[in-house]
Amino acid sequence: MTATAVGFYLLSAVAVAAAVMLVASRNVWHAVLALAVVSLAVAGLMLTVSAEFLAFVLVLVYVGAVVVLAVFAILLTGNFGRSALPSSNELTVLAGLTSLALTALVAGVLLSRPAATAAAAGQFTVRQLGELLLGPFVLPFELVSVLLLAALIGAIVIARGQED
Amino acid sequence: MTAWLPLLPEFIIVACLGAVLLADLLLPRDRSRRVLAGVALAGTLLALVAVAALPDGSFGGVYAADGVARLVKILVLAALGLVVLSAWTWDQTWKRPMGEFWFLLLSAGLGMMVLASGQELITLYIGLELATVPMVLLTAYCPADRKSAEGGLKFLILAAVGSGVLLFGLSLLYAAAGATRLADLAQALVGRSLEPMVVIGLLCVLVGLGFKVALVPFHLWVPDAYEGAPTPVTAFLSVASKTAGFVLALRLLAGAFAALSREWGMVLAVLAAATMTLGNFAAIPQTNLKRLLAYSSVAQAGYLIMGLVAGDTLGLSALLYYLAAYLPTNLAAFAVVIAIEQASGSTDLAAYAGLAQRSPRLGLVLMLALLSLAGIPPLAGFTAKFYLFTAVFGQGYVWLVVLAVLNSALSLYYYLRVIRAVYIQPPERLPATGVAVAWPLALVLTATLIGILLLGVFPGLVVESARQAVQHLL
Amino acid sequence: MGALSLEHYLVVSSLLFGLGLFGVITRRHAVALLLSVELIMLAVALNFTAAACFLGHAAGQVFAIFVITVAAAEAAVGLAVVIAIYRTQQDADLDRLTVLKG
Amino acid sequence: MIANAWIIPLLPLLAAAVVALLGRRVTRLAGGLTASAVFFSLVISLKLLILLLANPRVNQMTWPWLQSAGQLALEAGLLVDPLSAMMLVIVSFVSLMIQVYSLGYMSDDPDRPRYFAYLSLFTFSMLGLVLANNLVLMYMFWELVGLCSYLLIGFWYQKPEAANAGKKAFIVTRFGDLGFLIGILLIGHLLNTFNIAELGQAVQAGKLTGGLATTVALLLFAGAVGKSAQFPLHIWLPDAMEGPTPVSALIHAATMVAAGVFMVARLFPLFTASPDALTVISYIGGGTAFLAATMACVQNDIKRILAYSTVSQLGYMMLALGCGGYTAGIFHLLTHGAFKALLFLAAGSVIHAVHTNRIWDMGGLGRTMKITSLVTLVGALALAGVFPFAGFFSKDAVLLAVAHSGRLDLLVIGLLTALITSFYIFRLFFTVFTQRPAAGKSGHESPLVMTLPMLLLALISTVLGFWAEPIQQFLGQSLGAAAAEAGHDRLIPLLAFIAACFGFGWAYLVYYQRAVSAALLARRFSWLYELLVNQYYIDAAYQWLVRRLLFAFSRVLAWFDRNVVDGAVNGVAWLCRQTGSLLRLVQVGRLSAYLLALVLGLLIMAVTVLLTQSAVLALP
Amino acid sequence: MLSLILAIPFAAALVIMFLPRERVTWPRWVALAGTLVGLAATLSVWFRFQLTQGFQFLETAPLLPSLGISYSLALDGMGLAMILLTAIIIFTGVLASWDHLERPQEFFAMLLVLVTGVFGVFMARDLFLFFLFYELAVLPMYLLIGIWGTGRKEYSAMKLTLYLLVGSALMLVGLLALYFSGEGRSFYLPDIAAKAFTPGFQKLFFPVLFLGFGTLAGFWPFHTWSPDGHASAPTAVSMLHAGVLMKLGAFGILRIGVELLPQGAQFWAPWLGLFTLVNIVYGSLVAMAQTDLKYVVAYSSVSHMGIVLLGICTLHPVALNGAVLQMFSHGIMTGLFFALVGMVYGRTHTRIIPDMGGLAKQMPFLAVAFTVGGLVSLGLPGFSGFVAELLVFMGAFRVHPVYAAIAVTGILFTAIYVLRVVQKIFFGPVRESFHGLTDANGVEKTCLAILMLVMLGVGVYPASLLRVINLTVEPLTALLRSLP
Repeated sequence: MTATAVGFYLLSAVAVAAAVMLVASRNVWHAVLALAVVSLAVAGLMLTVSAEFLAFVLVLVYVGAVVVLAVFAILLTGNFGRSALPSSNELTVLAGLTSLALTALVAGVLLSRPAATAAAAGQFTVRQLGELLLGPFVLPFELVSVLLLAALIGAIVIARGQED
Repeated sequence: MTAWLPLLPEFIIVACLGAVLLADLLLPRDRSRRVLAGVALAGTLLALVAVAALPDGSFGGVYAADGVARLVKILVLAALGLVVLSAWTWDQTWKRPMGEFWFLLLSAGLGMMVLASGQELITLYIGLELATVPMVLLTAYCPADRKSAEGGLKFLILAAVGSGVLLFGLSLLYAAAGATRLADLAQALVGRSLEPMVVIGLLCVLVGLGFKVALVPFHLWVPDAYEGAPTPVTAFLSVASKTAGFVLALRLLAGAFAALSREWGMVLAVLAAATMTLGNFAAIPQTNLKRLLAYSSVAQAGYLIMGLVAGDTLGLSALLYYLAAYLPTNLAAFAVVIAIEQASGSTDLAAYAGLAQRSPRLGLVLMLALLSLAGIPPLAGFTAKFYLFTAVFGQGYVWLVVLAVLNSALSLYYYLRVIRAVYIQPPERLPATGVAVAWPLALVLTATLIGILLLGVFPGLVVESARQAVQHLL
Repeated sequence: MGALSLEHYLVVSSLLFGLGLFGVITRRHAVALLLSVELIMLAVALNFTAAACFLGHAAGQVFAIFVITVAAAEAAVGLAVVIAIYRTQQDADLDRLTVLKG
Repeated sequence: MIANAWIIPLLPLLAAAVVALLGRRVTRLAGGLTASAVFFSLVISLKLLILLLANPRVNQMTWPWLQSAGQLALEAGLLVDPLSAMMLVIVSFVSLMIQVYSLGYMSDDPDRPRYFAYLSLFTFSMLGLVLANNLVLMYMFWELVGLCSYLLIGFWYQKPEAANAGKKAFIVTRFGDLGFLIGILLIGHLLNTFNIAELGQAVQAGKLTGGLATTVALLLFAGAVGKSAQFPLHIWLPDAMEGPTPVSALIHAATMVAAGVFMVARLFPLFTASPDALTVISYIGGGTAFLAATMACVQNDIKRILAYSTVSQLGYMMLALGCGGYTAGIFHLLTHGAFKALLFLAAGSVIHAVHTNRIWDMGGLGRTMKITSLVTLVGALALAGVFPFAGFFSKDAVLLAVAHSGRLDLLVIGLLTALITSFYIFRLFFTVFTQRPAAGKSGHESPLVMTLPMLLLALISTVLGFWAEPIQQFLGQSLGAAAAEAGHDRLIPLLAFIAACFGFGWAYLVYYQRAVSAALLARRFSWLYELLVNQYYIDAAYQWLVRRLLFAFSRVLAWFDRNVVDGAVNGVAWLCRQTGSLLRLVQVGRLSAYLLALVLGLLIMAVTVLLTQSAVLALP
Repeated sequence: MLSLILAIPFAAALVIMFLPRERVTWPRWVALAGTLVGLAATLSVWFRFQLTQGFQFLETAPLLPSLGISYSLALDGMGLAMILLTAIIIFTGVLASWDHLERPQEFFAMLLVLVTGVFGVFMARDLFLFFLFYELAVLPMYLLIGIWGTGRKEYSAMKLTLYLLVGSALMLVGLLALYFSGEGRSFYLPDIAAKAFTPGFQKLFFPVLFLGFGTLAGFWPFHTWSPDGHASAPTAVSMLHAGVLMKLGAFGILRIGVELLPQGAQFWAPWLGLFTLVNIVYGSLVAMAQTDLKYVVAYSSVSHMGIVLLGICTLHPVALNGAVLQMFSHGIMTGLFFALVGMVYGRTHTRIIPDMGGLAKQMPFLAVAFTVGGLVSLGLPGFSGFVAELLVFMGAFRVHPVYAAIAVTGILFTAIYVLRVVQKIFFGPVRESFHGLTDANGVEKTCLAILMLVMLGVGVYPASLLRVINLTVEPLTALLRSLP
């Protein structure tokens, strides 16, 4: 078992455990924390396939942006006292069974699949990715800026509420 | 430079976005801000002209301006223009800033145009998000209204989960096929329909598409979002979003996943049956016209998806024609809803009592729109349904056609309930002087009415180009 | 336990995906729910990244970048809507959000 | 001349149309107009008869009426032969008499145009019926005759009894017509022709025999049973008295009831093809004759007595026809037409004078109404069959035919009926004309316009019998050689005469001399009296059938339609609405439920598709 | 020319919609003018029609070539008879609605739209067009009944519309099956007729088409929309509906069902014929138990349409001729009836039979007309109904003597209820409450007189119509005879 493999299993375990915490914790702060952990673990997993740039972006966006936004949201909704909402509702059992079955199915399908690709074949540099982004994928790249702008403008206008 | 030419319509919209943003900053906060609407409308019309005028072309193999794209973009832009006109005077009703509204509307339109042309998964995905996120924001645009905020949140979360599932499916398919271009995907997937991972990926994609076009059981956001959203937004959602969703489904299923057509054909046939049936049944007890139309649009999605089930030239061109027919029809209905909402502040069926006697023209438009939805000749909906059912029948789905025609008859039940309120019941809440209709809305009513009649009587206007476009595609 | 294959990554992400789905169904706190959505997006991003590496096809990583970006945008929009709802209802319990039904 | 026969029915039709269209504008002229039309018809009919007397043969003329794919060509055609010529004369003559009489009788009625239009239409229908050369055309006129009787019986529509009686007449006869129509259809199916002459040839060629022939004959006869008021469809005729009296005369003498007898005579070759059918006809005829005569004995309404008498006499005719006495039957029809018209007109005259129908409210009218009483006596004698009046000869011919056929039982019934006939008619005569006048009912003689027709009819009733032989011979030529000639017999007329005398004597004792109390008799034979007064409970049985059975059944069906057939429809609608309300509950409004549905949907889809795939793979 | 017939009522409807609202009498004049011109156009077609088999006045233009849809109109004998019927009924229908109610603009406009659909069905030579006009003819009914009806109008209107559309749903399935069976994709009727449908196909789809069309023709047990619908509808609509619309169903069965699927028809006809007997006898018996005048007439329509359907089910040429003639005859007759019911109701304000009586005194003309209608209904010779029924019975007798014998009893029951109704309404003593009521006015008299004269004319000289109808029946018969 290579170091990569060890890292993979370790990080996977962390990611899954944190994810469980995310969906099961009673405290919303714990959930935020769990998301940060999952993000980091997944970033680590990305590193195991040498996708350093992706890992970087992931940490930057998830830990740097999403988590911060979530913290702000929790603070803004003034929910310190009631952050410990019941973590789940009465659909839990049904939801659990369904999700479990689905996950088992998907995982089972994946596991039963002949491992067609045995080794990581491609490592891409930031430059390569940048060329792609400005080459064939320039259009989505441009569009995503429109999307972000729209999301920003919209988020502000909605969050600001109805002033008059 | 010429390489970018096929993107001209999109650029026009982007330029228009900038113009709206700029004007919003510069203009004083008074009624002159209706200029913004004018800007949006002008941009839309310009883009429409560009779409219609440009020849076929493509951009880097990831973006195609082909016949299907042209047709769908015309529909989206037409819807956009008509919705801009319908929302023209809503600054008074809403008391909300309109600059951002036009911006979001236009960007959603842009996303839909991208969906129409995208030839590659990433582009399509961004287009999808661009078409969805602004719509979510527009749905929640009046958060002081509990319904708007709630509808927006439900829409948002379901949209996010839906696109998450879609993405997960795409990622599996990508893992299986190693391609993001639709053409490459199609090639890579040939003969792999029995691979379980591919199947799972496909089904995840179907869920995402099902969410977007509102197939049962992924339709549950539709009634809530439609009812919650400001009515012009609902109108846009019901027409343009649906059109974009269907063209996405067409591109993916008939294009990229053509090799898996047996799988998705089977699933979609069942979903179509469930969708039209549930949509129609659930519409029966509704008392709010917006909600009723929401369920009706669910049912319509059930009919529409049959075009994909048929999957051949006839079926896909029927799908496009149906979308074209659906556009003026549904917009006409919503235009009347808007007019009544502005006059009485309600979208309850009770507010429509005696409309035909107070405002005969509004009553007539609403009746024709609903009858067209029900598929009554000589209106657009009839010809479209006939064409669609013919196509589906031709592919051997006789049971589905039987179910669909029975559903059409059933749907008439609740449409007639509305018509009953409009024509038969005596006026109660409507002002005796009739319902005042501002000129932009009057324009919408006229245009959609003409569309309903024209497309019904001269189906050849759209059908031929749809056929050619689809033939080219397959 | 052989060498790592793509399937390993796919399985992990499918676990995350499943947990995310479980989370979106069961979480009543709006923010927590949005975090579960982010979990799903994480799973997807991992899938694309891993697949790109194993297939040697860079587009998958580009896809992952877009997914991460859009996920952030969605989070922003979602949180804005949550805040807006909180303004009117002083409550973040999603199960009490049932004005619209039937 | 013969080619112009179509003018005969057309004249009354035109008159009817003119009067109907002009309506109240010709109130005064209406009667004159229609009567003159009938007069011209009579003139032409007479010329026709004379022509045929000189040269008795069968003439036909046809016009195409409709053609249909499937080798069906119907034509409108006339058949002029001795039978129809004779009938034309009698119909138009009696009609004329009655129209003239009506000029006086109806002189006060503001609705005269309608009345005369109906009368004229009636005449037209009957003339058309007589002339029709094929079954379809015959059926058409047959129905028109029924219609006219409906209209005329219900002429005073504001009287509920009159309206009811008209309806009853139409429906009861239509019941028989049903059989007639089915018979016609069956003939068309079997022989592929409706032409009467061709039918005769086909039957003689043996194309229709055995059970089918009997079926056809009986179905056709059903029509005659209805129209000619034979048992068991005779119930409409007594009620038909609610119409104006001249109408009764017309119905009883020359049009409606004659139609049935005429039809049997016209289609006689068909009937002869089935001896069984003839037997049935003769027994129904005989039975009707007897039953109706007995019922006539206990009636109190002068017109009802005459009505039952008509039923009885029609039974005679049927009896004769059933026994093969073709000419005898028709001849009796002729004489009966004359004397029954006479009796009715006389009765009308009486009613006109005393404004009542009850014979017990009359009495002693012989003193004030000399002419009327005289003609009534003539009519009564004719009806009773007293020499030398016409009835004697025709009844004699009927009984001869019966005797000739060898059915002694029927002969006895015939003779018994003759006795009873004589009794009831003199019961009437004595009660009305000879007894003490009832208080305030002295009466007065009718005007000339009414008495003249009566006198003319009386004359004919008296003398017609002397031409019995030539007329019968002439009529027989319609059938060609097939006419069976009854031989002469001295015994039968004697027996009939004795029976008539007995009847007369009995009536004389009871109602003139009052030697025997009628009331006592009624009490002594109360069961019989009850039975007769209630018309053997036949009417009641029909009432029960229609009210209790038919209407109840129709109400049950209506309930079924409303609640079961339509209930199923409404049930489906209800189910749809309920389903809608139920499905509405799916939309609980909770986000978590929506998401669950999404995930569950995905799971189910995945499982189903994968299972299906593996199932398909597992297939060989 | 045929397009003109189609366009005239539609144009009139458009004109009416754009009339100034305050001019309440203008719509009826426009409607009258439109229907009169339409009648004139129809008559001109009638006189220019050549007495030859096959279709005439063909007009065709591509509508949707990719699907094989064309705008094709043509007429044969049966179609000609039917458009004549339609033109007469709508003209008299406008007359019968002369002193109309509120919202005349919408009323006449919708009435004329409906008639456009009816004309279209009778002239269509393309299945798509046929279906289009068929539905167009059904739908305005909803509002016409819902707005201007009486009694449980909304319920009836809804039931009628949905019922008929479910029927047309079945029909559509059948039409599509015809389109897709065999080679060639065309909705043009001659193209479809040229296809050789397999016996199995014919047996499968004939009942589908029959039931689809049969629903509109009042086929038992799918008839219950008609009594409620007819009873609730305003006069002119009842006239049109019972008079013409129900004929669309029978017309469709002949034109589409029997002509295109003769073997299927041959296979199913005896069984379907059994149901038509139920129609005839059951319809008349149920009519007997009704107390509402309109329900009586409506159930009588069910019964009479049973005769039409029986005629079709015999597949015998004579009966087919009779069936088409009966369509015409019943159309006129029931038009007359409903016009009369409307006029009587307009005066007495009741339709409950026991509440009426003695009206002949106040309204002699109406009484006469009603009696005439009743007589036609019970098959009195001299009127059109007799000839039609006689032909049906004659044909039926050659094929199913027992059916025919049972069917004939229906006319007896008809006689019973018709005469009962006539008596109860018009005869008997005059009632105090009806003093001062007037007889028909000039417009009403014109309307009734036209209808009565048509019935009389056809009854006295049926060849006038029959030779035209025969032109359709003869080739059909030849087709049926050529079957194995």
